[in-house]
Amino acid sequence: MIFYVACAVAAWLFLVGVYGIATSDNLVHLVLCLVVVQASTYVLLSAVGYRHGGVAPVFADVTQTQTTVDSVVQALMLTDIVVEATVVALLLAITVQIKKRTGIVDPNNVNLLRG
Amino acid sequence: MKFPLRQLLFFVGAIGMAILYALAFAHLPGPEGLRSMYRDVINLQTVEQRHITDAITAVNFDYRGFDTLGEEFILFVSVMGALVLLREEKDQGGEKVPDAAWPARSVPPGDALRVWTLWMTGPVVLFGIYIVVHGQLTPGGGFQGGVILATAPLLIYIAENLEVFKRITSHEWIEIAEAIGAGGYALIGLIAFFYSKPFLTNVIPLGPGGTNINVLSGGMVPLIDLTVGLEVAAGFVVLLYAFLQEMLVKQGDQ
Amino acid sequence: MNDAAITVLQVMTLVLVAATGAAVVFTRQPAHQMVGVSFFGLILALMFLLFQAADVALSQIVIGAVALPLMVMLALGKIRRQSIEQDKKEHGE
Amino acid sequence: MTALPALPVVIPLLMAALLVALGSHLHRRLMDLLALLTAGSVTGICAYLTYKSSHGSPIVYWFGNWTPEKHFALGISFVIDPIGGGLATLVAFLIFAALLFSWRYLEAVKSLFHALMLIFMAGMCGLCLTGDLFNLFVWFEVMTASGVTLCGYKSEEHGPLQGALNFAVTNTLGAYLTLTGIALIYAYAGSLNMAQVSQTLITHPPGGHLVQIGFLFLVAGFLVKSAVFPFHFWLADAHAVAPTPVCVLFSGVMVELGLYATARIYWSVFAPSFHASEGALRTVLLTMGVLTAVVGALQCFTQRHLKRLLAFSTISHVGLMFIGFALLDSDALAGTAMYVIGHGLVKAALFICVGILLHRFQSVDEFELQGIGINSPWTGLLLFLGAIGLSGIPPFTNCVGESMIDESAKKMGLEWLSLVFIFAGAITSGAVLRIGARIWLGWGVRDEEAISRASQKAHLGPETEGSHRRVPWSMWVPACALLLIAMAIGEIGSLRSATRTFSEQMLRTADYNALVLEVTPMPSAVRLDPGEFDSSIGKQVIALAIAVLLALLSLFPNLLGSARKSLGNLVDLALRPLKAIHTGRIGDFVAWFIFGIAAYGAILLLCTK
Repeated sequence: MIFYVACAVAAWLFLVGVYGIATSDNLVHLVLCLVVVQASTYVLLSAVGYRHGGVAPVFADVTQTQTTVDSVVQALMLTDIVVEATVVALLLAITVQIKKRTGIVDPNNVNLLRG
Repeated sequence: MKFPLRQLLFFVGAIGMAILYALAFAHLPGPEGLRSMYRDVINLQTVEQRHITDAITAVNFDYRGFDTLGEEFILFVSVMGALVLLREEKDQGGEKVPDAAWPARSVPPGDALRVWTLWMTGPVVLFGIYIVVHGQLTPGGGFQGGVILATAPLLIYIAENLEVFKRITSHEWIEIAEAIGAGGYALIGLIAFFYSKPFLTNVIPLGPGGTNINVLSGGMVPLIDLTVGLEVAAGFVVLLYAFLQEMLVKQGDQ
Repeated sequence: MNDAAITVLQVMTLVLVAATGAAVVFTRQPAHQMVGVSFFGLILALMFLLFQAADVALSQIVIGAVALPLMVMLALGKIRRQSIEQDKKEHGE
Repeated sequence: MTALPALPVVIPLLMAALLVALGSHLHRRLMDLLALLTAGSVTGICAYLTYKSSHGSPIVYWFGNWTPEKHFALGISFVIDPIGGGLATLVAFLIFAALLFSWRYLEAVKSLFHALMLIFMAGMCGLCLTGDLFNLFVWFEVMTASGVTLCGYKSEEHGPLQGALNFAVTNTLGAYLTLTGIALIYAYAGSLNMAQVSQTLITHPPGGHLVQIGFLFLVAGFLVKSAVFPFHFWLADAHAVAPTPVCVLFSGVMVELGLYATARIYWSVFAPSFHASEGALRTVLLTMGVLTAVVGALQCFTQRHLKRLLAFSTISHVGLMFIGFALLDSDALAGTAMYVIGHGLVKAALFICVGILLHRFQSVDEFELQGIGINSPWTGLLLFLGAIGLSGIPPFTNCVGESMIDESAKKMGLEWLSLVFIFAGAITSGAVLRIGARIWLGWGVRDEEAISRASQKAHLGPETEGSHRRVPWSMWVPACALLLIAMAIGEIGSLRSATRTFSEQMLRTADYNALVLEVTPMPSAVRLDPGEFDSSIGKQVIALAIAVLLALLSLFPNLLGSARKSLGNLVDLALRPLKAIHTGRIGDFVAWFIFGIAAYGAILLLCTK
C-alpha cells in the first residue's frame, strides 16, 4: 500500500510544482517550485527502492542474508540530489544577474526576446 | 498568452498527466513483485568482491562509477556556470573591489558568538573529513563530507574573521583544488589502462577484507572518495563565495 | 519498532511531504518560502531515513536543508539590496 | 580496445579540468590550441571507432570491467555502433569547427569558455555512445548544464540571461520527467542497461499501458531537447542570444541528439514490446513531426533577427527528421541519418555566416543590414549556397536523405508526407534567400521605421575584439569546409549503402540484446546496396522555385498589385495565433509542456488497439 501512496505523492508533487512554475511571478519562487518538482522524483525513487521490512544495505551492521532496500536506486538518488544543487545554483545565478541587469524578477515581465 | 488561458492549458494537461500517472502506477507490480536482480547481485558481491560494506558507495564509485564521473562534472560545470553568470563586467571600471570595501557586518557579533563559532569550525572540519574517509564503511562519503567541509569557511565568516575567510576562499588555489578533484577522478580511472583493463577498473589492491574492512579497503574507492570530497568541498566554497561576494560587493558600495 | 508502526510513520511523512511541498508552492513570498523549503528538505530527509536510505538522507540534509537555503538566502539578500538601490536611484533623480 | 572507446568522453573531461586548473597561467593561443587538439583527436578516435564497428560487430565496452555475470549487466556499457559512433564523429567535428571559428572569439573568462565547450562535447559524445538508461540521463544533464552556461555566456546582456533561463527551466523539467520514466522502468524491469531492460520486457511483458507511458515519460526530456512542438519555444530564445559558436553546436548537433536518443531508446529497448501499438506510436511521431515542421517553417519566415530565423528553420527541419524516424522503418531511418548529417553541416555553415556578419557589422537584424553585405561578397555566396542547401537540392546530403525518406513513405502509402518536405524546405530556404537578397543585393523596400525599431531592441554586443574590417581565415574556412563536405558526401554511394546497412542493424533489437548480454557478436551485417529511390529532382526544384518566389514576393510586395492588401491580411490572420503562442514567457512554456505530454500520451493510448 505504501508504494502506491508514495506514487500518488510523487505525481502530486510534480503537478503542484509545475503549477507553481506556470503561475509564478517571481524567479526565486520559480526556482523553489522546481525544487518541489524534483522532490517528486525523490519520492518515486525511494518508493521504488524500498522493500517491505528491508534495511539499509550497509553490511557493517547487517548480514547479507537480511532483506535490504535497493542500493542501486539510492545511488541514483545521490546523483539526483547533485543535479538539484547544480540546477538551483545555475538558476539562482541567472536570477541574480537578471535582477541586476533589468531590475525585474517577474518572469512574465522579463521579456527581452520578442522579435 | 493571457493568464487564464495559460491556467486552462495547464489544468487540461494536468488532468491528462494525472491519468497517465495513474495508469502507469496501476500496472507496476507493487513492492512485493518488484524485480530486485540488480540489488541481489550487488548485495551478494560487495563485501567479498570489493571489500566495501556500504553497498551504496560500492555502486556509486565502483559498479556505476562512470555515472558518478559524469555527476562530478555536472557539479564542476555548474560552479563554472555560476562564476560565468555572476561575474561583474569589466567596463564598469572599479568593480574590482579594493580590500577596504569589505564590509563590517551591520550588527557585529558578540564575543560569545564569535568564540563559539570559531570553536565550532574545528569539529565541523573534523566531522567532514570523517564522513569523507568513511565513505565505503558507513553512510556518507565524498559528496556529503565535501559539503560539510565547505561550510567551515562560512562559520569563519560568521565569526567575522574576514581576513582568514578571504584567504581561504578568494584565492585561485580553491579553483585549482576543484579542478584537481574533478580531473583526479578521471585520472584514477586511467590507472586501469596500465593493466590493460577498461576505464575505471578497480585495479588497486583491495586492502583488508572480511571483518577487518577499514578506511583503506576498497582499492580505488577510497581514492575516488577523496577526490570527490575535494571537488565537492572546493566547488561549494566557490559557489557560496560567488553568491556571498555578490552581496558583499554591494554592501561595500554603500 | 514493528512493521505496522513503520508503515504508519511512512504514510504520515509522505502526507507531510505532500503538504509541505504544496505549501512551498503556494507561499508566494520568497523570503517565507525559503523557510518552507528548508523545512521541506528536512521532512524529505526524514522520509529517506524511514525508507532506509541513510546515505541519501545525509546528502539531503547537507544539500536540501543547508546548502540550498543558504544559496537562496544569499541570492535573496542580493536581490533585496538591489531593489533598495533602485528605489534610491528613482527617488534621487 | 581496452582504452579507446572511453576516450571520447575522458579526454575532453580531463582537458577541461586541466584548462581550469592552469587557467590564468596559460596564453590564450595555447588554450585555443589545446582545445582544438582535443576536439581534433576526439574526432579521429570517434571516426576510427565508427570504422571499427562497421567492420564487424558493434563495440561493447564495460566500464570498470563489469562484464555481465550470468547474463546480468552489473556495470555501465558503451555500445558503439556505426550510427551512434558516426553521430559522435559529427559532434566532435562540429566542436572543432566551432572552436576554430572562435579563435578570435570574445575574450574568455579565464579559460572557462574552452573548458565549457569541451565538457559540452564530452556530454554529447557520451549520449551518443552509451547503452545504459541512467547514464543517458547523466550525459543529458551534463549537456544541459554546460549548454545553459554557454548560452548565458555573455551575461552582461539581458537577452542571454533570459534565453539561458528558459533553456534551463524547460530542459530541467523534461529531465525530471525522463527520470520519472527511468524510475518506472526500473521498478518494473529491475535493471538499467538498455539490453537488459529490453529482455525483461520481452520475457515478462507488463500489463496495461506501462510500456507506452514509460516510453513517453522516458523520452520527454529528449523531446524537449530536440524542440518538438509544443516543447520548442525555448530553442528559438536560446539560439537568438547564444554566442555564435554555441549556436553552431545547438543547431548542428544538440537538437539532433534528442532525436537520436529517442530513436536509440525505442530501438534498443522498447521496439519488441511495442508490437501491438506500433501504429499508434507512428501516429504520435508523425503528428509531432508534421506539426513541428509546419510551425517551425511558418515562424521562420516571419523573423527578422537572423539567428532567431535560423533557429526556427532548425525546428522545422527537426520536424522533418522526426517524420523520418516516425516511419519506424530502416530505410527511412537511414534517410534520417543522411538528413542529420547534411542539415548539421549546412546549418552550422549558415550560423557561421551570421557570425561573420556580426563580426563585421555588429548586427544580426535583417533590416539594419540591408545592402551592407556588398562589402563582404564571399560570405554572401556562402549564405546563398546554404540557403539552396536547405531546400534539399542535390548535391547536398540532406537531399539524398529526403529522397530516401520519401521512398519509404511511398511504400507505406503516405505519399502526402513529401508535401510537408516541400513545404518546409521551400519556406525555410525562402526565408534565408530573402535575407541574403536583402543584405547582399540590397533588394527590397527600405523601411526606416523598422530600422529604428531594431535599434531600440536589446542589441547583441560584439563577440570579437580587434579589427572588424577583415574576416579572418579562421572564420570563413570552417564555413567553406562544412558546405563543401555537405555537398561532397551526399552522392557517395558507399555512404548511402552504409547508412542503410547500419540502420537496418540498429533495428535488430534481439541481436543487440544478445551482443550486449551474451557477448554473441552480431551476425555480420549484410551490405545493402545504395538503394533504389526516385532520383528525379522534380520536387526539389519545385521547392526551390517556391522559395525564390516567396523571397521575391516578401521583398517586393508590390509585385502582387491589387491583391497585395487582401493577401497580406490573410497571411497576417493565419499567422496571428502562432505569434500569439510564442510569448517568450516561461510560464506559458511550462503549461505547454504539460499539455503536450498529456496530449501525445492521449493519442498514444487511444490509438493503441
